[in-house]
Amino acid sequence: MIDLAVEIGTIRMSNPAMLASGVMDETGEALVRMMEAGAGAVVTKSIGVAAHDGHPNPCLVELPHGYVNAMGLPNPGMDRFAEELRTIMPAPAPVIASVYAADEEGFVAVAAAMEDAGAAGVEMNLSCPHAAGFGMELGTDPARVRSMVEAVASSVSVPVMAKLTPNTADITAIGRAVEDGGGDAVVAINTLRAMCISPEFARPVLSNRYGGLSGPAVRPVGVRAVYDLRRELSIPIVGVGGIETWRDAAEYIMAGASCFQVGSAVGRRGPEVFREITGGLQAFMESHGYAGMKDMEAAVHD
Amino acid sequence: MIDLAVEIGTIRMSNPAMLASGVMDETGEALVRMMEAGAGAVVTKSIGVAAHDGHPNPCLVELPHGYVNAMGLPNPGMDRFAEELRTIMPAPAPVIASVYAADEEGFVAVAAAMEDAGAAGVEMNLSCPHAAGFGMELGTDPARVRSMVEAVASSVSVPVMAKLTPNTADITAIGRAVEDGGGDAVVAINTLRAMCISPEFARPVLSNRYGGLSGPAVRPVGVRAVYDLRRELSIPIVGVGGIETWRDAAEYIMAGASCFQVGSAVGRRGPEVFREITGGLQAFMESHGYAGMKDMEAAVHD
Amino acid sequence: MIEAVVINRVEAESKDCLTLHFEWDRPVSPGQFVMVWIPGLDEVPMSISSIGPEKAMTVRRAGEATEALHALSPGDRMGVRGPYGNGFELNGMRTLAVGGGVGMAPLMPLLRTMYADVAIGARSADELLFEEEARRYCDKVETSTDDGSRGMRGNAVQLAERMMDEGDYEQVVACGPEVMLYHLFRACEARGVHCQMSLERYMKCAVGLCGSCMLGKERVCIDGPVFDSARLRALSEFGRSKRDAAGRSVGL
Amino acid sequence: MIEAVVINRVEAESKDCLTLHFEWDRPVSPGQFVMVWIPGLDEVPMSISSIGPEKAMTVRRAGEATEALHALSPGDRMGVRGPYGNGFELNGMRTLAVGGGVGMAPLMPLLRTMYADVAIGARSADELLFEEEARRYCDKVETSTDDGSRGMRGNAVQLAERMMDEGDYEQVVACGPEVMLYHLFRACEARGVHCQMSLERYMKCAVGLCGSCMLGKERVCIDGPVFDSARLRALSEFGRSKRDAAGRSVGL
Ligand SMILES: Cc1cc2nc3c(=O)[nH]c(=O)nc-3n(C[C@H](O)[C@H](O)[C@H](O)COP(=O)(O)OP(=O)(O)OC[C@H]3O[C@@H](n4cnc5c(N)ncnc54)[C@H](O)[C@@H]3O)c2cc1C
Ligand SMILES: Cc1cc2nc3c(=O)[nH]c(=O)nc-3n(C[C@H](O)[C@H](O)[C@H](O)COP(=O)(O)OP(=O)(O)OC[C@H]3O[C@@H](n4cnc5c(N)ncnc54)[C@H](O)[C@@H]3O)c2cc1C
Ligand SMILES: Cc1cc2nc3c(=O)[nH]c(=O)nc-3n(C[C@H](O)[C@H](O)[C@H](O)COP(=O)(O)O)c2cc1C
Ligand SMILES: Cc1cc2nc3c(=O)[nH]c(=O)nc-3n(C[C@H](O)[C@H](O)[C@H](O)COP(=O)(O)O)c2cc1C
Ligand code: FES
Ligand code: FES
Repeated sequence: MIDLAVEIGTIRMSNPAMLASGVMDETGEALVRMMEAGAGAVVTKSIGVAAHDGHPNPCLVELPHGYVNAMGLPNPGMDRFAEELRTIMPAPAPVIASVYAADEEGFVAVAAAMEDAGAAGVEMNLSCPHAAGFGMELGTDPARVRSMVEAVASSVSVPVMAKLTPNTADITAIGRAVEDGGGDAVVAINTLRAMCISPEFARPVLSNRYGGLSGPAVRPVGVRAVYDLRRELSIPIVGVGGIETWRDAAEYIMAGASCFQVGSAVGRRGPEVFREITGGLQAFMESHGYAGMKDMEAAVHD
Repeated sequence: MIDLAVEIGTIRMSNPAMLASGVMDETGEALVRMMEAGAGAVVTKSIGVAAHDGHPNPCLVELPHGYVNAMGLPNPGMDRFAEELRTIMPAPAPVIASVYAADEEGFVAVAAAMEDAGAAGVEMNLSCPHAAGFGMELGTDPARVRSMVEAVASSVSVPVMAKLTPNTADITAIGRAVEDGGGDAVVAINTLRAMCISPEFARPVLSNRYGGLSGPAVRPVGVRAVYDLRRELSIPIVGVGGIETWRDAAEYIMAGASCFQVGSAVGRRGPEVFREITGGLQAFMESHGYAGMKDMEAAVHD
Repeated sequence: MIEAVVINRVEAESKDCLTLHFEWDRPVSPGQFVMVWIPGLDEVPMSISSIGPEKAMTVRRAGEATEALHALSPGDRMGVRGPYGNGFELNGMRTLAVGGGVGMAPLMPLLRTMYADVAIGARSADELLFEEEARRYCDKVETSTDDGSRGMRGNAVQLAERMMDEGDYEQVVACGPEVMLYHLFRACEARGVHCQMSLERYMKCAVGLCGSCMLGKERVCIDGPVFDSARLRALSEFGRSKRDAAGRSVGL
Repeated sequence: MIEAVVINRVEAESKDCLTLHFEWDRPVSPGQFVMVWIPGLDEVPMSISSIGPEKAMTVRRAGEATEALHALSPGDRMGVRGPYGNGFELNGMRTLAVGGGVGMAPLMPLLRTMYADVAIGARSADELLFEEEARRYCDKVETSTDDGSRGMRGNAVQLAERMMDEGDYEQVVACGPEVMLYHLFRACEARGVHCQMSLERYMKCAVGLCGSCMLGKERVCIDGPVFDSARLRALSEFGRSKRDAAGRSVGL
C-alpha cells in the first residue's frame, strides 16, 4: 500500500485529506469524529477573539452543484474554544486552528491561544467573503497580508498557513505575500463571492444577502489557483474547493497541492468521503505507477 | 400576455433573452437559427481584425454543472465576418457584434466594420480569460477600460456595451469605468478562469491549459456581480452566466439585469431553451403580479 | 433549493399550536423535518406532521419565527427546503408512542402508518395535542397534564411508566422536551424497552455540514433527529447540555 | 468528462486503416461518434465502428492525429468523450448501405443490427474496408474500385446507382466523402429513394455549443451527423462548401 503520509513543517499527517475550516469543527467531539472518519488532519471553525453567533438563518442555500453559505463566522471565542480543544488533546490527528481577526493584534492573540490549547498549526483566514470588516478585505491587499502573516509567524512556534480568497484578479500576488511574510503554506481556495435570489419572495435568500460558493462548482477555479500558485511559490500549497472523489484530489495534487481539504463533500457525501478519497487515491497511484504524491505533481509541472 | 420587449439604447428586442457571445454565432445561418429559436437578440462570436483559428483541440471540457472552454477566439476576421453578416441583413432580430482587439485602434476598426455590416450594437469583449494579450488583461484595469470604451463609443453610432470579467476583486470599479467612458451598458459575467486536469494523462485537458468556467456552476457568482453593479451604475446591465431556466433569468432580473444572455444552456438544453425561459418568465410574472421586469428589480432593490 | 409553498388551510390545535397545511409534492417519511423560511426574519426547523399528498407542519408559538408562522393565512407562501433527517424506523415491535407538547407533531405520521398505543402529555388540557386524531387510529390513547385538568395528573414520563408497567411494550417512540425524553429514556433502559427518540438542536444548515447541531458526536440534522437506544447511550450531552448559536456549551 | 480507455486489440483493416478495440461501457447507437483525445496533440471525432461491450473505432491515416492513433498498441490509453450525435434511425425499409472508404466505419454497427445490401467503394482493392465482415451479415455485398482492382471499375455512386436500378430499395444509408454523398443523394432523389447520410464538419466542442460544425442551419455534432433526405435538401452548404477552423467558408 502506498504511503500517503505528508508533512507541512512540523505538522505530520497520516494522509493528505484534511477537514476544511467551517465544516463539522465547532466542537471537540465533531473534530474527533472527523479524525475517526479518516481525516489526516482537521482544521477548526474560524475562531475569533470573542464569541460570535454568526448571521441569522437562512445561512445556507443548497444547489445541485454546491452550496452558497454565509454562516458569518459563528464561534465560541478563543477562550471557550481553547477549553474545547483541551478536552480532546492529545488528539489522534493534528488539529489546525483557523483564526480570524480584524487586525494583527487579534490574529496574534487567537493564534497564541490556539497554540497553547494544543493546535499543531494555525490557518489564518484572510478570505472569508461574507463578514464585513473581517476576511476578504484583508486578503486582497498583498502588503497587509505580508505584515499580518509576519506578525503571526513570529509569535507562534507552530506552522502558519494562510488561506487565500479566489475573489481577486491575481491570487499569486497574495500567495507571494504569504511566502515573503514567512508563512509555512498557503491554502487555496476559500469560497467565491456569490448570491442567490428567490424569485417568489423577491429577495436574496441568505440573511446576509452575500455568501460564498463552494462544492464541485468551484473545483476548476480552485485547481487553476493551485496550479498558478505552484508556479510562483516554493512553500507548500494546500488545495481546497469541490473535492469529492479521488479524481478531484488527484487533480489538485497534480496541480501542485501537497495536501488538500474537504469541506462541502462532508455534507454532500458524508464523513465516509475521507476514506473513499484516500482509498481511491492509493489505488490510482498504484495502478498508474506513482510512488508518491510529489511524482504526480512532477508529471504535470516538469 | 405580458410584454417582455426591452430596449438598450436603440437596440429594440422583442424579449430579453439574448444569445451569448461564442455560442452558435460564427455563421449567418447559425445566428438566424437562434433568432428563429426565440432569441430576442444575438451576440456574435468575438470578432477580431484578422482571422484566427483559435486554440487547437481539446478546447472544451464537459462537467456535470457546466463547461470549461478555451476556444481561443476563433473567428474569420472582420472583413469575412462582415460579409457573413450582410447575407442575413435585414435580420429578424438585432445582431450585436462582439469585438475584441489588443488595442483601441483594433477595437475601433472592428466596431466600425460591424456597424457597417448591419450590427445593431457592439459588445466589447474586455474579458476573455484565455487568450494571451487580449481580453482579461485589458479588462481589469479601470483606466484602460475607460479609454477603450470612450474610443469605441465615440466612433460608432450604435450602442456600445462592454463585457466584464468576474476575475477581479471589485467588478464595480470596472463597471464604473465603462459608464464613465460613455458605454451604453455592461454585460456581466464572462467565464471564470479555470483548469481541468486529467489524472490518467497527468496534464491539463485543454490545449491552452487554462480555460473559462461557464454554466450553472457560475450562476451565483454572476447574480452577485449584477447585484453589485446595479447598486453602483445607472446604465443598463445585461446579466449572463448559468441561465438555463426562467428561475435563473428571474434571479438575474431581480438582481438588476435589464436583459440577459444564454450561452452554455444552448448546448446543455438545446436552442429550445430561449422559448422555455421567456415563456416561463411570462407565466411567473403573471402569477406573481409583475407588470414588467423593472418591477421585479424594484421588488429587490427598493 | 428553497421552494415557495402555498398554505391551503390553517387549523387551530391547542392554546399555542396550529397546523399549516400546504402543497408540497416531495416524499417525506415519518419523523423527517423541513427548514421553513420566513423571509426577512428567520429560517427554523419544523417537523412534518402530515405526509400525505398535502403536507402539514404543526407549530407551537415560541418566539418571533413561530409567531410569524402563526400569522399566516391560506394563500400565503412560505419557503421550505428538505425533507431532512432520518425519521423513525418502522418495525414490527409492540409500540408505545409518547409525545410531550408539540412533540406529538412528528409522531402523527407514524401513528397513521403503524399500530401503537399512545401517551400524550401537556401542561394543561388546553395544550394537549392531537388527542382526538390519535383516537381515530389507536385503540389506547391516554393523557396526562401537569395540573390534572385532563387525564392523569403528572407528566408524560410518569404516564408512560405506568403504561409500560401495565402493558407489554417492546419499544417506545417519543418526542418532546429533552428533559422529559431523558427521563423517559432512563425509564425505558430500566425496563429493557427499546427507544426511538426525536431530539432537537440549534440548526443552521440542516444538511450535515456546519456542525451547529452537534449532540455528542452526532449531527442531529442528518444522523438524527431520531436516535435509537444504542445511539442515545453514547450521546455524551443528551439530557445535559446543548450548544448555542455560537457553538458554546450551555445547559439544557 | 474525458475518460481514459485502454486499447485491447489493434487490427489492420486496409492499406491505411486500422481498428482500435477498447474497453468502454457506455451505450452507443449505430452512427454515433466520440471525440478522441491524443494528449499533447489533438482531439478529433471518430465514429464508433463496433458498439458491443467492447467498442471500436476504425481510423484512416489522414494527418498527425490519426497517425498518432495508428501508433497505439494494446495496453495504451487514449482519451474518449461521448458518445455524441444522433446516429441512424433504424426502420423497416429495404435498405442499401453505401460506404466510401473509411465511411464504412459508422455503417458497420448498423449492418450488424439490421438487414441491408451493401455497396463498398474505394480507390483500389487494398483500400476496401470491411468487405469480408459485411459478407458475414449481408447476402448481397458488392464492391467498386476506381482502378478496377476489385469489383466494379468506378466509384461507389456508380455502383449504388446500378444496384438501385436492379434492386428495389426504399432507402440508402451512406457515409463517405461528401462529394460522393452529394452525388449519391442526387441519384436517390431522382429515383425517389429515401436517404440517411452521415456527414462531417470541423468539430471543436461536439456538444452543440460552439457552432464550428455548422452545415447550413444544422450542427453536425448534435443535429447530425446523420441527416435524412428532408434535411439534406435544406442544407445550403451540402456538397458545396464547409467551414475551416476560423469559421471561414471554404470549398469542399
Ligand atoms: C428537528 C426539529 C424539529 C422541530 N419540529 C417542530 C415542530 O414540529 N413544531 C414546533 O413548533 N417546533 C418544532 N421545533 C422547534 C422549533 O424549531 C423552534 O420552536 C423554533 O425554531 C423557534 O423559533 P422562534 O423564532 O419562534 O423562537 P426563538 O425565540 O428564536 O427560540 C425559541 C427556541 O427555539 C429554538 N430555536 C430557534 N431557532 C432554532 C433553530 N434554527 N434550530 C433549532 N432550534 C431553534 C431556540 O434555541 C429556543 O430554544 C423543531 C426543532 C427541531 C430541531
Ligand atoms: C462525425 C465524424 C466522424 C468521423 N469518423 C471517422 C472514422 O470513423 N474514421 C476516420 O478515420 N475518420 C473519421 N472522421 C474524420 C477524422 O476526424 C479526421 O480524419 C481526423 O480529424 C484527421 O485528423 P488528423 O490530425 O489526422 O489530420 P489533419 O491533417 O488534421 O486533417 C485531415 C482532415 O481531417 C479534418 N479534421 C481535422 N480535425 C478535425 C476535427 N476536429 N473535426 C473534424 N474534422 C477534422 C480536417 O479538416 C482535414 O480535412 C470523422 C469525422 C467526423 C466529423
Ligand atoms: C458551511 C461552510 C462554512 C465555512 N466556514 C469557513 C470558515 O469558518 N473559515 C474558512 O476559512 N473557510 C470556511 N469555509 C470555506 C471552506 O473551508 C472551503 O474553503 C470552501 O468551502 C471550499 O471547499 P469545499 O468546496 O470543499 O467546500 C466554509 C465553507 C462552508 C461550506
Ligand atoms: C464555448 C464558449 C465560447 C465562448 N466564447 C466567447 C467569446 O468569443 N466572447 C465572449 O465575450 N464570451 C464568450 N464566451 C462566454 C459566454 O458568452 C458567457 O459569458 C459565459 O459562457 C457565461 O454564460 P453561460 O453560463 O450562459 O454560458 C464563451 C462561452 C462558451 C461556453
Ligand atoms: S445543522 Fe448544520 S450540521 Fe446539522
Ligand atoms: S462542434 Fe461545437 S457545435 Fe458542433
